[in-house]
Amino acid sequence: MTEHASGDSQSLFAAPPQAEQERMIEAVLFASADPVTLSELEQRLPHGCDAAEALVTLRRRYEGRGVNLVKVGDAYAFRTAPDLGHLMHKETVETRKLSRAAIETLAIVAYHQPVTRAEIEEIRGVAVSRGTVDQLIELEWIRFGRRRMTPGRPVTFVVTEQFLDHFGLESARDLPGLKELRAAGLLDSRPVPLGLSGGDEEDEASAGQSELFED
Amino acid sequence: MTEHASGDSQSLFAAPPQAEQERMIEAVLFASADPVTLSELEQRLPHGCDAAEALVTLRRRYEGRGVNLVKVGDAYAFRTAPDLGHLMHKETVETRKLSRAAIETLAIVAYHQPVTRAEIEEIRGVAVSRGTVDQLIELEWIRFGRRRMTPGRPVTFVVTEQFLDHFGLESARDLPGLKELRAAGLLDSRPVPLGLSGGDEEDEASAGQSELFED
Amino acid sequence: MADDWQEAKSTEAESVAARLAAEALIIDVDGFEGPLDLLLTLSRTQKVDLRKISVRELAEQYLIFVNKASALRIELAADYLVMAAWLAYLKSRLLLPPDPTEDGPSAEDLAAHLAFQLERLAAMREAAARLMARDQKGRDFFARGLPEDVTRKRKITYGATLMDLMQAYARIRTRDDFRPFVMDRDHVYTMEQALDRLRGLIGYAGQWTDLTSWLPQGWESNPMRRRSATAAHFAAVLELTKAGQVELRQGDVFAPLMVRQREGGR
Repeated sequence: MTEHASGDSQSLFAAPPQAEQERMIEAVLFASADPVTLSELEQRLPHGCDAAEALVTLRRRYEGRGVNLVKVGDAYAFRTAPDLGHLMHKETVETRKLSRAAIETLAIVAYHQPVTRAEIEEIRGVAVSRGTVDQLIELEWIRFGRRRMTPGRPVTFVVTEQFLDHFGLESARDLPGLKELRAAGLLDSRPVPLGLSGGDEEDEASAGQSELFED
Repeated sequence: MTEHASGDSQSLFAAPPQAEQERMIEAVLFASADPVTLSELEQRLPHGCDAAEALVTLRRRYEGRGVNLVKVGDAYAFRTAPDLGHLMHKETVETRKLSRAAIETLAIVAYHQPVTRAEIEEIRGVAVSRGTVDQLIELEWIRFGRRRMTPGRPVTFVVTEQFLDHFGLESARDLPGLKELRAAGLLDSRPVPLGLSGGDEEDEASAGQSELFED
Repeated sequence: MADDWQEAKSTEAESVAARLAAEALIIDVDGFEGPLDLLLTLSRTQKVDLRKISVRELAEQYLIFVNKASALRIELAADYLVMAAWLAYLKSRLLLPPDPTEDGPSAEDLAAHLAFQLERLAAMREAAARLMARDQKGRDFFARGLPEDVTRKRKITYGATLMDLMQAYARIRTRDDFRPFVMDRDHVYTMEQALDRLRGLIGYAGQWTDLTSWLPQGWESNPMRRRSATAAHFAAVLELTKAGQVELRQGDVFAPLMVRQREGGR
């Protein structure tokens, strides 16, 4: 009974009708260049709004249009339809060319996350230069994740929301070919047989990427 | 990337259908940083498009929505519906960099928590002004922790949930250690002006978090 | 006989082909990102599914490559040589019948793991290519070009990034790294210092004098200081000899260095 009290003052005014909620979300998302999280949306909308529901209808409304409503992690944003990219060369930002090492490292982090530096090196068979990791952190495509609970407690890397946003992914689960790779056992972390060169240490018993994608 | 091939080949023969033209204009206006004039639109659209006509229908389509297609001088742009302007307040928050003293103090709290003011001063080698600590508390990035069970029972500082949230950390333990900072190239070898040095009374006695990060 | 000849000819042709392939690879040696990358490229010449690859054959190809590189005097990085040594070992173990008394993974396990590593690397390459081929923001699709700021309600928040935080911490901690470095200089006697000092002293060296007797006070006993001062003075004396101001003499290897002012030297 008492819990209602706090909400009462606002709920004197009923939540706006569904169509109005849609308009509001449309306006907020349109105005922002970055994805807006669901919780932020709800903070900005009047009390009592159900942003999640309005988002569903809004998303459907923009299907097939020149601008689409996309989901990025827990956030939402309007983006131009990918097939119209050719009209936009004026807006194209010349991005720094990534080295092959950087691209591969990025892919390994994305597909194997959370992943330690030693594991990245094990997969690529060469040392990962600090510049490479630096560059990916600077681009805000990868960040530090939880420490691995193994000897040395190595730090791990995971991909960010900005990464998802940049590559138009709703979540890391939607990475291309992820299912097939996992089915083929290529995302397992197999223990290195003793006596094998290369892999330094600390890469046993990794909890593994799977926990992120499983459920 | 791939789909537009069909659009291109179409443009060799006939202008895209009206609905497609609308999509294109929608995308161009959305992505452009400035209002786009009619002639500019026509240059960017495939040959044979009637931008003026498509604009009329597009404008009608957005009537009453959260964003409207408006004419600015002789150019066109999407703008938030005037009645929803109040939702846009949050977009205008100005972010300033923290002062060097504040960021250093924050870093010491994060890495050494729980840490007393005297310990912070020892590590930084300079007095910590009241304003600095107050600012960090006001930002809700640090808060008072348990009192230290030493003479004087000094109060300690720890970082908050909001801090973890802001910096995208799951726990303060996930902060990279010195070794990793060095590997990431963050321990640059720029000497610090003399006179700032904090004497050699290292504070290793503090049972803080530091041992976690020391290599 | 004919069969033998036939066989010899075909293996010769094979080895020629292998050699040519190896040479082509060597030209490209800078293009490889480490031994695993090279192995992956080599494995492509087997034209089989990576799961069916012959690790023995692959080891052979790799060793040919490394030999070729050394014959052409191309310096390979150490990890290529480590891999070569390991593959030679693996190859020999694959040829021998398994030793039941030996602990640890069998040669087949090791070979299987190598094949797995190659397959995984190839898979990640492909995944990376597919990732980069996706529609990308700022290239294929676009964010709002004109984020709106309608009412300018100024609210100041203070922001900092994780980078700022880590850099700040790094800055504080490196301060400590630098102090000992400055202290180290206490034990370093520079050649400039020695030169200055000797210029003032050579006037007194009419006789042959042992260089070590010229070391400054406080620099003779502590071994670190002594070494540094000796080196500095030796270098300074060479400098002065070159300038024709002193003469230098040493009776034997490791014998004391004798110094004397040169007659008529300026």
